[in-house]
Amino acid sequence: MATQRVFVANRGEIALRIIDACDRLGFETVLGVSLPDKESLPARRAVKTVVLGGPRAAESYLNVPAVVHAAVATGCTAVHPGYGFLSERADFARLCAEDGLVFVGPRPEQLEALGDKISARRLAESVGVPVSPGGPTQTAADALALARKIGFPVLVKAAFGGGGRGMKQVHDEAGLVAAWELASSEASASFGDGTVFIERFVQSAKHVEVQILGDAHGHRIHLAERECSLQYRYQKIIEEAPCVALSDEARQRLHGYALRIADALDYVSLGTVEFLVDVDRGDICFLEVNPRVQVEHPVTEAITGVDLVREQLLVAFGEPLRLRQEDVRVDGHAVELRLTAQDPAHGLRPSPGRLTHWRPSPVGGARWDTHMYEGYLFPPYYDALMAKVITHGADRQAALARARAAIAGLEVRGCTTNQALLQELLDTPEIIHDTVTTRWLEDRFAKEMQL
Amino acid sequence: MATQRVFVANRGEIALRIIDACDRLGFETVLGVSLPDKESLPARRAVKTVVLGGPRAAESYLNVPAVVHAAVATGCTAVHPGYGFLSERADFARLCAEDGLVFVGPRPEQLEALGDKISARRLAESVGVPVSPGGPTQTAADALALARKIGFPVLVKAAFGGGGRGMKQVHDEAGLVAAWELASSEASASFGDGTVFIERFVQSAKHVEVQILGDAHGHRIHLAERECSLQYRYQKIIEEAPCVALSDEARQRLHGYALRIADALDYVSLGTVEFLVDVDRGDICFLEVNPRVQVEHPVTEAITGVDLVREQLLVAFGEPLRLRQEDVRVDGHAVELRLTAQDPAHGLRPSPGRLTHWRPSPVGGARWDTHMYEGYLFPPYYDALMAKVITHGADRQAALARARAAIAGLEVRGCTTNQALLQELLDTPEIIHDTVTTRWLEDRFAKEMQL
Amino acid sequence: MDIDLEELATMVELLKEAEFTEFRYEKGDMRLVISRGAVTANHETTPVGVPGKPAVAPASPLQSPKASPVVAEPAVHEGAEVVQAPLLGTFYACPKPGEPPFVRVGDRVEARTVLCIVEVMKLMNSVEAGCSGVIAAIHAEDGQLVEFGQSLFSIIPGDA
Amino acid sequence: MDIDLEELATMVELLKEAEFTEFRYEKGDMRLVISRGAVTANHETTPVGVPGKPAVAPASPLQSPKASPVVAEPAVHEGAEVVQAPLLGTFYACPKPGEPPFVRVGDRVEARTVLCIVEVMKLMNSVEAGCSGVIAAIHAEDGQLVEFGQSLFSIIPGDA
Repeated sequence: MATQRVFVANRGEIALRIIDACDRLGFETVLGVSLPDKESLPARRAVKTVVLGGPRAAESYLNVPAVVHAAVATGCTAVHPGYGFLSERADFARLCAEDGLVFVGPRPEQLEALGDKISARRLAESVGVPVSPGGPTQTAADALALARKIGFPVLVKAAFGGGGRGMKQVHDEAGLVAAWELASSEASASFGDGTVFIERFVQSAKHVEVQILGDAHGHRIHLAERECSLQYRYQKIIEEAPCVALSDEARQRLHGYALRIADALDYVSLGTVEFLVDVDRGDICFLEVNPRVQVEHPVTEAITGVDLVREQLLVAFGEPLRLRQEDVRVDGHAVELRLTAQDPAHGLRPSPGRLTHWRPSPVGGARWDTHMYEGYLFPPYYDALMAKVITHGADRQAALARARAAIAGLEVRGCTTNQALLQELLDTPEIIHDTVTTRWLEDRFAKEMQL
Repeated sequence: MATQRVFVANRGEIALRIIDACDRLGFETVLGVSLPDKESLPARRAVKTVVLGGPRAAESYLNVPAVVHAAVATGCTAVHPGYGFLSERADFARLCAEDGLVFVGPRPEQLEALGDKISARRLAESVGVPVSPGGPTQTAADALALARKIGFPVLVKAAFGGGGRGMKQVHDEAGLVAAWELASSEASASFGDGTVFIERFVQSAKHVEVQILGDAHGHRIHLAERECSLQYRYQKIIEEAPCVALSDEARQRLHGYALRIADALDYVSLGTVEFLVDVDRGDICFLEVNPRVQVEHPVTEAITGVDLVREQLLVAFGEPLRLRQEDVRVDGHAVELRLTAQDPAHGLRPSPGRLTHWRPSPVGGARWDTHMYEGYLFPPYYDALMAKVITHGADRQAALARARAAIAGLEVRGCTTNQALLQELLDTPEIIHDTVTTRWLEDRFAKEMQL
Repeated sequence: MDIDLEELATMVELLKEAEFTEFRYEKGDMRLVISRGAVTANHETTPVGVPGKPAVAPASPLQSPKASPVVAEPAVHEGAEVVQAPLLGTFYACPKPGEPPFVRVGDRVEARTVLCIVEVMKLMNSVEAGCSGVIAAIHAEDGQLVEFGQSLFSIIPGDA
Repeated sequence: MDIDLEELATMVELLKEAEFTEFRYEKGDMRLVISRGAVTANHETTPVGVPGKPAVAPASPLQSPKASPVVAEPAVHEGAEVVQAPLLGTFYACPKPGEPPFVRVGDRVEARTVLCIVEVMKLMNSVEAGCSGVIAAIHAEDGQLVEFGQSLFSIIPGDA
């Protein structure tokens, strides 16, 4: 392959991960950073670094003209958006294409098809993948009627703009109307569309997602599933692979659903199909597709041995997938802990600052994906992720045991972190016995507050 | 600590390892390279790179004036010599000190005390650590007399200049005289001293070494032992930690011996005390001390969770050791495979070349220390080490199983490597059952040649 | 500009008499070059700091594009106001290709004087001086990428 | 530099008397270039930013100290022989501090002419031209670290 020069349009640990993947493929890298990120480790590792704009993401990491201009001006052949920021923006992908830059991700039309909950659900339904009861509503009255049909409590959220952002849970009709009005006005303000989505609030379900990978030559495979039920306000804290709570039958079905959606899109690049699984009732319903590399991708790498970021780069440059479905084997179990600069004693509020001491322990079998270094000034402008600690074991208990050792061996000073919370969680029966569902942690915190 | 700027006087994977350790401590790095190494990955990762000289090590990595001059001229505060090259040169360490550079290693007088086999043995004996029967000889006649006393076969080597270099095994008096003359002339040529060392050739012993670490404040600890019996012509191929063949009693004794030697030297920095252990007879005899970071240090990191290179840097800058002996715990078992650009089909002859394909598999629990990247031109001037693959498991079999998966998952093209040999070795009963001694592989190859 | 005019006058007087095609005078950091006849090609490459002059690099400390991306900070002009790029883009010193630049070193500028254009994705953004004074240095090169916050001009403030 | 226009005027007066095609005056970071007759475009683009002229950096492509350590390769002079550093060390352009340099741009040199000294650990190594010709460019800076193989001089070969 001709030498490529990849513009990395992201920051933090994922920027480091992408730069290393490029280094190992013999690709050059140019990193676009915000002013405060000039002193970051990715800025050191990239062959070249360019300051896109000021601290606020809108001026830098979300500054589409600056990113594209910088990529072209530095002679890059491709742009890797990482996760978050511009990674799911069809307009950005299209602009890259217009300027002759390979966008490392799916095609713009695929991003569009997956960009809003309505069309994504429609797609899933069209190929017989079950979705949660609910739908889009134009008026509070519609919403009320729909809610009565599917039954309270329900989730209320803007139809456009994915993730957990602005999602609200309501338990009665009064609450619904209020929430609907707010969501609708927010939605029309931010997305120019007041459509509000109503869906059943699943009381106790596991968040299970399937890793998919496709090339430009019609090959598509899945790389098994991950479980990410341990969340706090839709932010994942501990992820693992595979999901041991699934029956083989349910697992087969899940993988099948994911591939059906990938096929329907003729999906190219790396992606994740998210589902809610009611383990007791065996119900599965489609949530959404994340058309990008996922924060928790390393747990899948650990159990399959597939370098997902490398494969994502290669298929973006048109290489056919060397992997076939039958080559994908799952070995053991992997766990990822998200160490964040958040204070568990105060509702996980962010606590940026200067890292005066950063001494992770290189215990065997633990992988640290992190951009931390001693003396680093953890900036207040972006998300709180400091490090991902990935451990692997023959089985789930072995992986958890390694995770305990790895997090216990970390010495960090200068920012308040969630280290203690992670340690506590790893010793919690619900987690040891894998009974956690997506609401568990919030309920637990709620209880603690009441004490 | 004030920001340090460390001159990295080495290459390959260990240069990368040192640069990363410095990055994580917030230290700046300057890398001194040979001309062909300008395009190496360490050269990309260092904050600054300086070309010391031409391809031959004598012009670059062994070029003392160039290294010291470059370190001073680039404003470095310290020099890390890695392993090999200048790492054991007392004259170099002294020159660094004179020019105000911290030498990341023991003090010059300690390097001198350990630099030649005679004084090292004397030191060991002085603190009651057993050494192998043998000693220095000035004439072939002395040698003959000594050999008769200790019995054939014996090992013949120059007294100065450590490692396996120029070591010869002789089985009879005729062979001894010839070997002695050669060794002596070589020795006086290279070291200006014709003294030749004669010692008993141990037929079946394990190579076991103890990791020691000391600070400038009189704290000294050991970090358990490693076994490196699987060697070919004194080049280690597979290393592991701990050494499961040792009885607890023998292990205690071994660690005690190592600390005794460390104490006798008031040893500062990282070091390895090497022993030959006759497992059946329970005999232990001292071989030598390697006063530097060892190639196989990661297996010790995996079982103890201690970042040895980080600790080595910190004690070099005068920080007291935070670790106490009681903090050092051994968890599970770790194995390291040395992937080299050597052709097993032709007596492991070097086979440098352009890496057209480099696709390691990120299987869980495997650590890759490597400077390889796709398109890298593997140079013919230096040693053949391409990568170290370190795996960890709850026990030895689990670690070996991971190692098999990791090496099997590697796709490499462009150089002939010893990958197939490593895979074969991992499936060999002698290795699975840990009966290997230091001569085993050579004998095995010898047999194969005869077939 | 502390030129000793008397000294210079004397020198010029003397030089009138002397027959030469090139006269160079160096003293400490002072340097004088006077040529007669055709300007030889190599004059472009003579003085310290001609564009692309590589030997400058080792002079700077550990300033890789990493440590401070793309540019090392320019030599400080005491009391100079440094005009920085308000956004990332392509630096244009001239209104149109071929035309003379907006400003040259030594030019007097007012706060509203346009110094250059920074273009990002076909959008032209003109950059104004922001203060009145004299251009002491131009730190960016025509047609090159400038980063957000990169130093473009140094201006010695002061009114005419 | 703060231009004193009066001073400048006086100077220009004086220079009227002098006969020259090019007049260069440098002191510290100040630099004056006055030319008569054809002015090479180069003068516009050679601003005051003398030492460490930073705007150069963005011009170079992906040339970090990594890609090519310490220095980018110098602007090529067609047909010029490039004299490289035979070893790493400190580059000295002059036999002794304060003395004039061994050679200047424009100087004619022979194969055995000493161009500079590269010092490593107090050992002085003189570097010879290796060919006869005219010095077209000097790529290293006095007193700075030069690497093994780094370009030091460009010589346009040719005999007198």
